[in-house]
Amino acid sequence: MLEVRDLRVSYGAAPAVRGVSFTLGPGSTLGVAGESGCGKSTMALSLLRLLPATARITGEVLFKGENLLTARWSRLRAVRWSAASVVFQGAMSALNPVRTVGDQLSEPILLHDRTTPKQARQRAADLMESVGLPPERLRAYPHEFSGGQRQRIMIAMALACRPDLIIADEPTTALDVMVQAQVMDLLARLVRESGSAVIMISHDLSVLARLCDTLAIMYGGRIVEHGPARDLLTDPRHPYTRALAGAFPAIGDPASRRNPTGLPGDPPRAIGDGCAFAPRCPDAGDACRTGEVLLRPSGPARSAACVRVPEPRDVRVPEGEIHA
Amino acid sequence: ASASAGTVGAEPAAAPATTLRAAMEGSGVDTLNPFLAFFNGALDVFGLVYPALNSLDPSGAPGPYLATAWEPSADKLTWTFTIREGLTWSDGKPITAEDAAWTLNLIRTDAVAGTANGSLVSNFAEVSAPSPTTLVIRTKAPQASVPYTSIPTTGIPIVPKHVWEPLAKNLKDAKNDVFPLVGYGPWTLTEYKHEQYARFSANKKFVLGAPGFDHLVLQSFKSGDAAVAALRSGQIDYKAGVNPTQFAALQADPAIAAVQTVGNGWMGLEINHNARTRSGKKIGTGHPALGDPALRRAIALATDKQTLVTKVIDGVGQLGHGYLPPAWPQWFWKPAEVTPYDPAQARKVLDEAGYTKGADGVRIDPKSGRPLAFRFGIHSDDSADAAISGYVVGWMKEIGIKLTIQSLSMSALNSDLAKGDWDLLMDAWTTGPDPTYLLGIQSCGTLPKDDGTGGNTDSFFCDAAYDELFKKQLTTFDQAERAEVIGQMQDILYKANVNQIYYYANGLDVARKDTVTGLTLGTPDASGVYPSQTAFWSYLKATPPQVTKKAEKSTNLWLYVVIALVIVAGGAVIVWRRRTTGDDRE
Amino acid sequence: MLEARDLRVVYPARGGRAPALAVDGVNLQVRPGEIVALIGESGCGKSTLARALTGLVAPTSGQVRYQGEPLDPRRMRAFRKQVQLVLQDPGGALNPRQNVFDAVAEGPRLHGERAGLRDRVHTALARAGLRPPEDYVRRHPHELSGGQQQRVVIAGALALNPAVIVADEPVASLDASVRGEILKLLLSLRDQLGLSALVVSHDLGLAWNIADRVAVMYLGRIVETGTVEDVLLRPRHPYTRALLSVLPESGERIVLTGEPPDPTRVPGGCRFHPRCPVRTTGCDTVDLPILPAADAVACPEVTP
Amino acid sequence: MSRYLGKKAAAALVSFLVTLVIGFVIFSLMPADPVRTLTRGRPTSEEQLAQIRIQLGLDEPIWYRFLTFAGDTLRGELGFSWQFQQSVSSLVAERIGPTLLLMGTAAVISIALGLWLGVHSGWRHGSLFDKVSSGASLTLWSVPTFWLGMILLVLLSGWFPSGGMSDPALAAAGLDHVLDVARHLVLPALTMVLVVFAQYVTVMRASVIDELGSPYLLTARAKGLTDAEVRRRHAVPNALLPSVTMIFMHLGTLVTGAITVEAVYSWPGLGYLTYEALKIPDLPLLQGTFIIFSASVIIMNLLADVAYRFLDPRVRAQ
Amino acid sequence: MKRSGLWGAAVLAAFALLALTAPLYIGADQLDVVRVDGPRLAPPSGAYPLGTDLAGRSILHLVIWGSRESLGIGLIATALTVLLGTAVGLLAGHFQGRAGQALMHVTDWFIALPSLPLAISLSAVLGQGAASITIAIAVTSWTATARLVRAQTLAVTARPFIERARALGAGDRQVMLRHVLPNVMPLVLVSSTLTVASAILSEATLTFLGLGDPTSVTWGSMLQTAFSGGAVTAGAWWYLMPPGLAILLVVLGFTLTGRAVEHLLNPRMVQHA
Ligand SMILES: Nc1ncnc2c1ncn2[C@@H]1O[C@H](COP(=O)(O)OP(=O)(O)OP(=O)(O)O)[C@@H](O)[C@H]1O
Ligand SMILES: Nc1ncnc2c1ncn2[C@@H]1O[C@H](COP(=O)(O)OP(=O)(O)OP(=O)(O)O)[C@@H](O)[C@H]1O
Ligand SMILES: [Mg+2]
Ligand SMILES: [Mg+2]
Repeated sequence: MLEVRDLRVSYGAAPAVRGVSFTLGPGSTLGVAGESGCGKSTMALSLLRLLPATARITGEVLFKGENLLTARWSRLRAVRWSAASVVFQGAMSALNPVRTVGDQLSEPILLHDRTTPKQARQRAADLMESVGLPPERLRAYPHEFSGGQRQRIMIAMALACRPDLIIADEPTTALDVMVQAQVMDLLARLVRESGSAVIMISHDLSVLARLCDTLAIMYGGRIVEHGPARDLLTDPRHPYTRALAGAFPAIGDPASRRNPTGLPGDPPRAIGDGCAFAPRCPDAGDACRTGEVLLRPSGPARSAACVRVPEPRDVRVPEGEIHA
Repeated sequence: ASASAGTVGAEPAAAPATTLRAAMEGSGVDTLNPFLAFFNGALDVFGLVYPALNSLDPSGAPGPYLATAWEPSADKLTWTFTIREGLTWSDGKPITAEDAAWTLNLIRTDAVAGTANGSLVSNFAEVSAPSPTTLVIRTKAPQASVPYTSIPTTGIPIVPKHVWEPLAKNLKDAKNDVFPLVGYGPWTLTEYKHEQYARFSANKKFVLGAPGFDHLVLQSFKSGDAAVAALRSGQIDYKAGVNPTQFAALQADPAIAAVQTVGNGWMGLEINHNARTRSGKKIGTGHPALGDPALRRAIALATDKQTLVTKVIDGVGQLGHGYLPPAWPQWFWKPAEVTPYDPAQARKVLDEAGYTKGADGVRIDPKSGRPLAFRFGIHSDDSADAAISGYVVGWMKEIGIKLTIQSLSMSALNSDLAKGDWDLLMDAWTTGPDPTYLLGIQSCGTLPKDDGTGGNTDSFFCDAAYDELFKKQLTTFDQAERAEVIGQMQDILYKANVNQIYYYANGLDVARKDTVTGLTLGTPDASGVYPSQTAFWSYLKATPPQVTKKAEKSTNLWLYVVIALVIVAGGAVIVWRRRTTGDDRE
Repeated sequence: MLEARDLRVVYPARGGRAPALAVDGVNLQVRPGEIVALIGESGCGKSTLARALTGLVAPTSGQVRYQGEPLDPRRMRAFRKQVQLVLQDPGGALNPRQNVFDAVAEGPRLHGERAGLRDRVHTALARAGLRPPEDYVRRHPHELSGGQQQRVVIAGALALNPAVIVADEPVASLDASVRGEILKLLLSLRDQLGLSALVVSHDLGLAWNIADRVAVMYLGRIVETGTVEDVLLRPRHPYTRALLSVLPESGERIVLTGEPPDPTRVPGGCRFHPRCPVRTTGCDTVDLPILPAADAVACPEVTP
Repeated sequence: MSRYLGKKAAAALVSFLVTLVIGFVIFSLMPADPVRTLTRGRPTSEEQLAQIRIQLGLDEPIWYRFLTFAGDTLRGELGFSWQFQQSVSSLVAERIGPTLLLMGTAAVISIALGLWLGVHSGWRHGSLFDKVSSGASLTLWSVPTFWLGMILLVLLSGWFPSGGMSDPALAAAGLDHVLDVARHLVLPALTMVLVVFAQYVTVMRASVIDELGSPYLLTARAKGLTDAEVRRRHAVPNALLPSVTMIFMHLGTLVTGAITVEAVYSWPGLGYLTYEALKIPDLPLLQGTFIIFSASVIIMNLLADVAYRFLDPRVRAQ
Repeated sequence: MKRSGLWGAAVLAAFALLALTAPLYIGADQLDVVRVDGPRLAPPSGAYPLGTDLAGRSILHLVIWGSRESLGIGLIATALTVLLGTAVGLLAGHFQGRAGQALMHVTDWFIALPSLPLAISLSAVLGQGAASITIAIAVTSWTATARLVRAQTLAVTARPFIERARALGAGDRQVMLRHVLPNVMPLVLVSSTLTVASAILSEATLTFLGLGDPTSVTWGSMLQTAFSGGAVTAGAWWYLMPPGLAILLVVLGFTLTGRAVEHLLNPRMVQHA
């Protein structure tokens, strides 16, 4: 359904996404993890060309066969929300503070489904109920809701036009642990019911593991490891994935008791030659510092961009291609 | 005077009504209450709408108006005015001597009523009207200027007793704003918007001749340039009193008649020479050296009045000498020996008087040991003051006198003046045909009392011989003789050098040639003219030109054009935007 | 060493709202050489407690004691030398116009200890893991990564040779990969310098990573304290259990319903009762006593 | 809400009282003997001068003057003008209409123009449109109002009346009168608009730019709204919020901007009255206009608070 | 933005240079009405590139000379404004208790006073002249700085590094001088360029209304003389334009420079630009 080929985005001269490719089937869920600034949001937003005008995007984004990167704006606008919607990071500010929730919920319905305002209201009320909020509160303003409720409204809004794809950019990051659990459970249920495909972004691996079938780990604008969620967590192949997994210790695991693990060094600012991770990599070699390191298969249905990863068999996935 | 369709008034619509439009006198109208008003704009209006006992003839002497004849008695203490019969106020009630007597008595006896004009009747002992046509004024002392007491504009306007009597109790709050005003004069005030305009219709039955226009409008402009622009664009027909720069510019305009009338005022310098009270007590912080006549003469010698005339008023005026301005030729006086512009002589005078130069080139007063450094007060709102001060400072510097300019508001200046807290001051006066008041300012009686009140002096001048002559001129009923006495007074002043008259600026009047003729515009030679709108003559005699322009098309045409343009442009913008936002990118 | 006794902090009412009972009766003790983790949901009063313990917020009632002595406002300066605060956002905690040297030297300077300043700063930087210090002293905060900034803040605290560090969410704003390194630093400071520490966090994993004891806080009160192993592996209070259950590894999830608590509207009885999955009658009426500083749990429903 | 209003109104009242005190203090410090100024060289006797002083109340002790002043002001009496021999209140009442007309026209046009330009400049900041409109507004903002007035007077006085508010030769009623006043209004209003609209452009532009980064705009775009729809439905209502306060505050200053414009064009309003009062200076009148101007600024600030309160749902509820 | 800022700075530099060096090439006798012998109100010519004024002085010389006082008043008034405003704002922002609130109330009262009428009244009271205009401007404009500084002080005080400084043992004075002030100052400097701009405009306006010293040479007084001397009627554009343009250029110069510097200092704006 969605096929991304060699997507590259740069802001002015600074590259933010440096060649990302993946495909996503209908109803499947892809989790994207990585630390701050590695290009997750940029990648996600570029799919619908929602980036500011300063961003230059190249590559291909084939959505149901149509390249969204070259589509006319009017066509693109038709796709937006009706076929692919977005749940943004921080619903506090992703909802317009001066318009009622009801207005904002029915806005895309009116726009895309060409319904009467009354029908749109009705649908909005249904949506509110489906996320566990009383429909009377459609007349309320965003600030009258708590953070968790706002995020639920955002999710309801994303489902408004029954899209085929939902892009969720850190939907629970700003929330409290308990609320986060509430929202994630809700999201998982709704996605299951609606059958939409989901791209879910987070820097918290544990959150992704609950919801997603497949995980992609990004570092320095690239996908450095990719594969089934469970496998990636229990048996990370890329050293960065390993460090990331280690940052969320399992309570009761004696290995991490009084023994926090982390990576020395800092996230990259400017990316030079070679593997972006090489400067922090505990076991980087010379090859890592000079040559490009591309994704290579690292197990059943998984791949990693590390020279140390043993290539299981001779089956080579075409360069940089992954399938979810 | 656009002959626009006269929708105002109830005249028959046979001939289109004509309107003369003039700029209101610059100061504007302070109040329409004739007992309280001081501003020239208001006095102008009263001159047009209220009668007076006398008018002014072209020589500046009293002429007939309500009174047809006026005679002093043998003892010079009683004046008898014969009042015209058959005149009526604009509300139809007859005008009688009783109206005049009531008005003058009210001013004489009531402090509030005397606010504006009390001084004119302060010498009156009694005013009575033995018959409707006879008015008798008894004065305390002989007073030659009685026929000047009630003249249009500068004198006391006579008001209808039947209208004002009920108001007399609370005169202070009488606004006099019921239109048309009940009065009598060449015009009737029909409408008045404070600080905007006054609108009059002609009194076609006016006893001294019917006005040439049907309506008169005086429009208020605070900026002279706005008024001039209005004149150029035909919004108004006449403006009195433009400044020399505007005058020069308008002279070049063929559509406009720019005429000078001889000046009725002077611009000059006051010198604080020994400020003191009536009892002779010294007051104030004036520089003691200014009491020295030699120093004052040196200042006069070092002043190049001709340059001031040329540079400051662009040559449109006369060099100043005597205390009374040339507009009133009967009193005009020229010194036998004119103090020349002679800085060398000035230096010599100073040297001889012992003012030696100090290290910084400023002379030292040998008596007080203080340098000749003076404060020089100027009116902050008067551009002529500022211009003149630049020259004076320069000239004084050349003879070793240092002046520091202090620019003060009128009110601050006046408050300093009475206290004697000043050295040199720019000053200006205008006067009507009766010089008594202006001459009186220089008499000893105007010095402040010991408690600081009661002062009405300019330079603290006080001279026994002068005071003697002042009394004499009041009792001299023959004009030639009286002029002789007044000439002697001016001579004393001239020689004292306490108020040095720089120049008499000409009145500069401008009028449109195409819309008005017959305005009494003067010529600068002073003979037989009414300076600007003296009395009501100018507006009375003005007529529309024979060949009036075709009535203007709708003056609003272009407005519609502009509105249309705006709409079209707005529409275009909207259409353009609709087009371009079809597939807008982000 | 550092101790809170029946501590209460009430923020006065503002803009029509009721006063906020941010800390509402807390006994807590940090013993020498011990790392205590203070865990709780957002808004439960953790930061307020931390500020009160460092003397930045005056307690409404109760006491802060240091080495057995109640805190004396007149001897605050001396106290400040001993107890240091490390804040959540290292970027904000550094004055953008000061370079690293000045930032670290600020403490000693404020206390008039100018002798050997350079060495002191360099040692502190080196201890905080910024080696060699010469490379860093001239830099300004914006020239440092988040992890480095946090190290500078810690170095600033170390420069005064404190005995206790109170760290308010020291890693919350840092990237996951950097987090471990900072925690390691805190551990090593305890091991090498014998520092005590109170670490405030909402992350149970952090407690597991470094702490000796844990205190779980809910709506201004501590509901459970004990050793890390006791509390995290054998949680007794229903709130602690719920917190642990939503972690990914855990089996059955107890997702609490209802909104996060609001300190301006503290419910009567047990504060947790509106959201408590095991509540019984009486929970909403019977006020619970304040927990002592010793290991304890504030739920009558669980047997000790 | 009403509590809030009450509080704000009380604060405004306090401000006003302080203004009264400041006003009085300033004006009673002024050395002035207006009497001779007022008589303007007319023949006046000593008794007359004394009489005028009594009429003007100049002989009262200062504390008495303050009490009278404060009491009168609170009763709506602003004293008695020295030069016009009339109560200041009645003068103000006479002049407030023209000022409101001029200010109202100028305000409406400049707000509309300024906001429109500001929204579009901000929305496409850095574009040619933005450069031209910000450049023009910055330049015009840097122009002294009275100078612009003079220049326009030189350039356009042939086409539009150069002074006053109406042509007295025309009837003072009917459509012709309205058009006539409109004609007179053109130059002064144009001057005001040109100088003032820049402030609104700047405020609104900055406001819009502030909103540009807001995630809710991204949401709106992601919903498939067109650029113009995003701007109109989402950006502008939000950007207006912070601007409203500024707009009202500027309105307060706009009123005082009237002084020079009215002086240049002889517009018979409050500003012109101030200008006239200044020449003497006619202290009661100056004091009166000062109080009126202060009151209008205070009221505008109050309105700004209220409007903000009303427009922003986030604070409206409280 | 950057380029316009450079232009602004260049214009300012040019004016500053002209103003400072004016005494080198404009002698006293070229401005002294007694000594000059130029024609009255003559249009521009070879001898008088910008024409002459009513007294026959070269308008070019007057404009250059006028910059000295106009700029001087603007700068001094701004210095007073910044001093007063920063002190009040800093104290009001730092001491958030009753004292600070009281201070802020005072500021609010002043803000409620309309600046032009207040300035008019003040300089009417203080008497004509540059000094009273300067004071009047300062008294009416310090509130804006105070507000800005207070807001900024509050913002800075809310930042964690202040808390850290307190935790390290810093007192009020140290916090204010070492941490708050350095972080507030850049913004104050930026805003002060805008204050200079409005001070110069105010000076011109007050002088135009007749509150200045009519004998001094400033741009405002030149315009006032031109206006009252009938230059509008005479169509003496060469008398009206130069002082007005000079004001415009300088004000614009300060504004542009100020905005450019603000951009440099405010990274958030840079992001958007
Ligand atoms: N509008 C922009 N202009 C310039 N650079 C940008 C812009 N937005 C993002 N970047 C840069 O692009 C890179 C990737 O940013 P992005 O927002 O995609 O990261 P992210 O992985 O989503 O981070 P986070 O977890 O913090 O949301 C970063 O280095 C960021 O600084
Ligand atoms: N200065 C203050 N004035 C009034 N109320 C405050 C103040 N600071 C905090 N509060 C309130 O006190 C309560 C506790 O705040 P505190 O910052 O201690 O919580 P926290 O547990 O640290 O939360 P978080 O995890 O979000 O940092 C919160 O509800 C907060 O709204
Ligand atoms: Mg992101
Ligand atoms: Mg906190």
